[in-house]
Amino acid sequence: MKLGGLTTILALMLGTAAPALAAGDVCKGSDINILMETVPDTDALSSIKGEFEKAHDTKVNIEAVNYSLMHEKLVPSLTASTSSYDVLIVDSYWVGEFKTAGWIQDLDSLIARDKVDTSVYFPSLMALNGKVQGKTYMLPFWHYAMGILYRKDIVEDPAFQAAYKAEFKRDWRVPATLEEFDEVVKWSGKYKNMSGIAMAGQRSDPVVMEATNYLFGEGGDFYDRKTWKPTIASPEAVKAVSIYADLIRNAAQPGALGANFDDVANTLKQGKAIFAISYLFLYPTLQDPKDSTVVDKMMFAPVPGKDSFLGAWGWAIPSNAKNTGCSWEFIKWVESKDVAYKRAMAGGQPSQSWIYKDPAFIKKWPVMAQVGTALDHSKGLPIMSRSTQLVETFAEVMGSVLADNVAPKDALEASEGKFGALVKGDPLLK
Amino acid sequence: MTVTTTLNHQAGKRRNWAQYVFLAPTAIVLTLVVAAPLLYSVYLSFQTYIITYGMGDFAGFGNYQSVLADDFGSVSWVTLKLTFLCVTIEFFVAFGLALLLNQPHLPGRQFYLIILLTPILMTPVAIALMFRLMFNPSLGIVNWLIGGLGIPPQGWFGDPHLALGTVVFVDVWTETSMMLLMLYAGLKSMPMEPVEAARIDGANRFHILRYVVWPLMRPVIMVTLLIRMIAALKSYDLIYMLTQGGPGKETETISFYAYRLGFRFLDIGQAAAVSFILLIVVIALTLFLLRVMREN
Amino acid sequence: MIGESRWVQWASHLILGTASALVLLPLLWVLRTSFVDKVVAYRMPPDLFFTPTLDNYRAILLEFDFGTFFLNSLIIALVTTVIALVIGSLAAYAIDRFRTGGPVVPVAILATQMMPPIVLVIPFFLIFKRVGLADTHAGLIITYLTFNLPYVVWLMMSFFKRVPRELDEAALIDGAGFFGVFWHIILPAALPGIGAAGVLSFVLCWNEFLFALMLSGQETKTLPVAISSLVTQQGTAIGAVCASTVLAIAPMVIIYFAIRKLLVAGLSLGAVKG
Amino acid sequence: MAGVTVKQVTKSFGPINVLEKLDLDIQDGEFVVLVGPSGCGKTTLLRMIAGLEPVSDGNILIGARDVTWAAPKDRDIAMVFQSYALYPHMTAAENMSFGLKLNKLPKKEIETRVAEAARMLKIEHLLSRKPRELSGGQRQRVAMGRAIVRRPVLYLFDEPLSNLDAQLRTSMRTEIKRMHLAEKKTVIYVTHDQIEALTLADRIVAMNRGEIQQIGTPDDLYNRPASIFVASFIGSPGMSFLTGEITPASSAKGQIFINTERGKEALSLPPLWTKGLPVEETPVLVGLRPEALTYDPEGAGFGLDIMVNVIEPCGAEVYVIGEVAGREITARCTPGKVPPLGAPARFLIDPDQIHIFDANSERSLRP
Repeated sequence: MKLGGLTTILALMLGTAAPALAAGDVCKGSDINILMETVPDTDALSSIKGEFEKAHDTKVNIEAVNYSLMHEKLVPSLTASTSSYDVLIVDSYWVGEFKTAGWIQDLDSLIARDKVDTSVYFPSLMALNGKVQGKTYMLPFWHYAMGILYRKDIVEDPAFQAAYKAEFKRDWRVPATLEEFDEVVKWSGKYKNMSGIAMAGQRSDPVVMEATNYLFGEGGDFYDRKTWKPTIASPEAVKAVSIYADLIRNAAQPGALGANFDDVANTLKQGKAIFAISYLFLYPTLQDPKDSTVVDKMMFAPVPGKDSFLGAWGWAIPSNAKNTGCSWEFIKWVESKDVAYKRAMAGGQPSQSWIYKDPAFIKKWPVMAQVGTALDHSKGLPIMSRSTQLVETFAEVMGSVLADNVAPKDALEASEGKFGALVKGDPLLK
Repeated sequence: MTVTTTLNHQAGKRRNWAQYVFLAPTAIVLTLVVAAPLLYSVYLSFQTYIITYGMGDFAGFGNYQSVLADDFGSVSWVTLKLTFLCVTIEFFVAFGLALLLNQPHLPGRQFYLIILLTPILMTPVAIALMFRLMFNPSLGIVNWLIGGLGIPPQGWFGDPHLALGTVVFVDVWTETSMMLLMLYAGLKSMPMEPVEAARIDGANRFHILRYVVWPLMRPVIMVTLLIRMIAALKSYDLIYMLTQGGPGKETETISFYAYRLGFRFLDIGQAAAVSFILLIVVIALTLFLLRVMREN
Repeated sequence: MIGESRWVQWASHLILGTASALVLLPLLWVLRTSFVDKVVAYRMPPDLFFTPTLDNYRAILLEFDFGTFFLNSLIIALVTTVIALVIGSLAAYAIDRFRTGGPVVPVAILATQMMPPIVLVIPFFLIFKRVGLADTHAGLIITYLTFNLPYVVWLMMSFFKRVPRELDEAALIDGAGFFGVFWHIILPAALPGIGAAGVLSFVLCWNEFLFALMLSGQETKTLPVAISSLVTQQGTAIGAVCASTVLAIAPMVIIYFAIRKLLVAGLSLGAVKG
Repeated sequence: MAGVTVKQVTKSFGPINVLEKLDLDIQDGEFVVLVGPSGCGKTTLLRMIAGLEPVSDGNILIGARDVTWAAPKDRDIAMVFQSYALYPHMTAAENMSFGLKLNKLPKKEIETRVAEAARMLKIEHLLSRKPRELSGGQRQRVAMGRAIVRRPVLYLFDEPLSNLDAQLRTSMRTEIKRMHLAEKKTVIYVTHDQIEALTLADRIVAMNRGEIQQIGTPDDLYNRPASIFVASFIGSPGMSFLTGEITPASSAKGQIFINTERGKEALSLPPLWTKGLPVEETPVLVGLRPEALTYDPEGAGFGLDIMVNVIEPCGAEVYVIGEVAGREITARCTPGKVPPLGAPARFLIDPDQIHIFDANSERSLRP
């Protein structure tokens, strides 16, 4: 923290001197290195980063890697004396860890100095991936709202709907509870003689991100977020995990237990599954005729049940950044209305709420109209110092249920102690 | 005369001294790059050190107790199974192929050898990706091929019952070639006279294999097996790329467990403890290997 | 062999042929996939006829910075191999000829080679970030010496063992000094062995993953790490993976064919005959 | 010009003394052969003289110079190895000139010397070949050439002919002898082949189990062996030994008893032996070379009845191998005068050609 504080003071000093400097000078001679995930938002940014380079006479290097590598690549850099990265994108569940470890800077003074308007963001995103303990450490970059991706062409087929009515004695509707979702998926897979659902049961991240939707959908959670007592063995959680296990065993594509989102997307793209509970950001790739056989055949609906799981990414400046002024310049630029809008139009997941009201945007990405609802009924993982370990621990539980056939109740109860250990002594939770 | 003797004495000494100069660079480098980090690692294994919180207190055997109580048993069992299956299968395949390739009058054996040795060149990462592509349950060619034989599609890496076996298959594909090379070189350097003598004594192929080749090759075989076993115990790349230890913990090895503790849980103390236990096992095996090598 | 029944040959060809096919077919499949786009790559049953595309190669060469990663791998593998060969063969000579340091030294060196990399990567990770070696070529070169150097020492020891001691003695009597014997006699006599050791050590470094994964960064990423990062959540760039696999193996294959004889000769006994 | 002096040299490997307090004086220009069975320490001694093996104790002098601790290159010696030890990556010419180059001789001089040696050894046409392209005999010549061009004060040969076939061995032997006669340099030559020792040496050093058993001319060793070891090692076919004993009574009469088929028979010794006979009762071995026995069915004098088991014709002579009182014995006959196989035959002994050894100390009783 000492280092972080020092850098902040330094940044403030730089800040007071800033008016004398032209904006372009801050970045002179220093490149901007960013580690990013290989997702459409990264592509969207890559296509317009030239503007910033031109304006500030600098170079923006984007290192795009597989998600599972990101955290492992960031930690060495952040713990080093100077960072290899000048701007960080921080996943929502790394926030607590990065804050506690003192790896990211408090941005409030910079926001105040340059009068950056943070009210343009969805409040839920700001809470999830902006502020920690009242201080702003990040500006939301994009979110990964999740929901049901399903085959519009199949479910809207009259024959399908008739069969559905015969089976369930009601008109077709998108399932509203997980129990209903479970039934419908299993039945429709059998009816169409294909996989009812594409799932990603691989550990750690894929299975956790997916199963957390079921957990939240049933109204369960990992902890009581006031007392931080584990609630992971609650009846809701047991129900959620049971449904998840039922689906992966009885309705998912073969090998779902070893699949990740890549496989989910590919299964959908090859027209081999009807449903999926997955990321909305997959949508642009489902619409890519070079990759996909289901162009214009997919639709999006919110996760059935209570809440869906929401993740998000935010921009942050590492405490050990080489040139804080330039990093901040870049964040300001990338989150400026103009640039945010361009990124959105290129297939990104905007975090600023006004974009979703833009007719041209909705016209280009109609499925985005649903996002508002999704964000309203969603919550993120608890913000705690060891939430990356929370993901690992939950993945272990899911693994023992799915692979070793431990009864959900037993597995969840057995894990309570581990969940308890994770929050012990956490400075963020006091 | 006395003076000459002393001078000459020094000359003799100089030769002795030079050998240390020859050994020194390697000794210094290995001390710096291996011994030093190793000692540091031992030190870390007795500390409470979670990267997020920074260095904590002295932990005593706490880290060891935690990992032994936690997953260490399960990952050891997986490592053991994996090592045993891989090494056994690879040995029999490689030894069989080496024997076939060692028939002096078989046309095309050089051609076979070239092909069979290619996996040595490939990075396990690429191999893993290649097989993930082919074993992909819904999109891979393997399920399509077995579909032609009337077998329903399998989950392979995602199926708790098949995952370990599929990993073993990939490992066999990858590592057999190295074993083949060692055994083939061993067969090539084996004296042919005893084999010829046995042929004249009326031994058939099986007899020759059992009573001549096997005993003559025993030292080479033992060393090859042990080297491969030690390598298999620490295997990491394939697991990382193929399954990340899943499904569940079906394919989680000690190395991967240590990695996960260190770089996912950021618990350096526990990770160091696990890796240190692994090290002890490997050192024990290495010493055994050396004894075998000395005996032969 | 004389008196060998025909079926033994047929059976040999059948088994060896099957094994070769099992090795070769996946490689050919990768080669094929590197020339198709994703829809074709994932289509089952596979198209026998397809329009080959160079898009994957174009993508990895132009957008993916393949050249940089290739160069990183090359620099690191080459430098490590050269260092290991130079100091390793000196040490191997001292150990083989003079038992320098006693029987403990070869044991210690072998034990080093057997060291699981995971044991070392944790301390390296912590030390490197403190001394600024993370994300540098030098850092990776240092770590690669941990497995490379002992490997070379052991290989070279076995090659030197096959150089008859009388050669040293003849040279000593001919007037060569300690270093002269090594330089003029032992090294040239063990040349095939050095070639084999060099290639094997190069391959080892070229394919290394764990150290590179944890200790390299954008600037120093090696090919295996780069390839592994092509697997993304949003879609494995399967064509690109295959194309880069092909390009990563290509130099190895070329080396392999160039020095195949040397390799087998170096590894089988009797390479160095007086 | 240099002789070699080995003074009280001890060599131990760990706790085992291979050689103990060994003394040996070799004159300048002398051809000395160290002979003995493998493991007797002869090669170790040679290697210590060469400087390839450190001396545990004692001193070695070449000429007047103490070279005990001198490096091999500083001893002015050349050595020919059993395995030839040709540098595999160099041509024959390069092999020969390597040492000269290291000693920084002028190029011209090197060429002259190599050419000269090549001519002498008849290997001019092989100079550009690598060792693997040479036959065993040719390699041997190159190895010799490598030694010759150095013009050392001392040549060391370590079983140089043992890897050659019989015919080549004989001709190379002559070659080496000729070289020595021409150069008059000191040569120390190690072999386990007694024929080589007898044909080549000015003096032979017979060694067994790290001890020098006898030093002498070939004639000394053949005709006056100092021990059972030397007696049985030198000569082919080897000496046969019969058991016997000396009693105080026989000693006084100048007789010994030999155990024969008929029991103990007394043999009267020539005056040469009688002076040194022990007076107390002593078990002895009586050594008989094949030529000491003559097949003579009717002859008078001391004789033995030998049960003939094997007959080996060898051209100019025929060897008869038989048995006397359970001990094997070999006798030489001339063709045409050979006893029948499978029956006892009477052989006369020439008392001047017998050797008597103390059965316990194994030393000769020759005064």
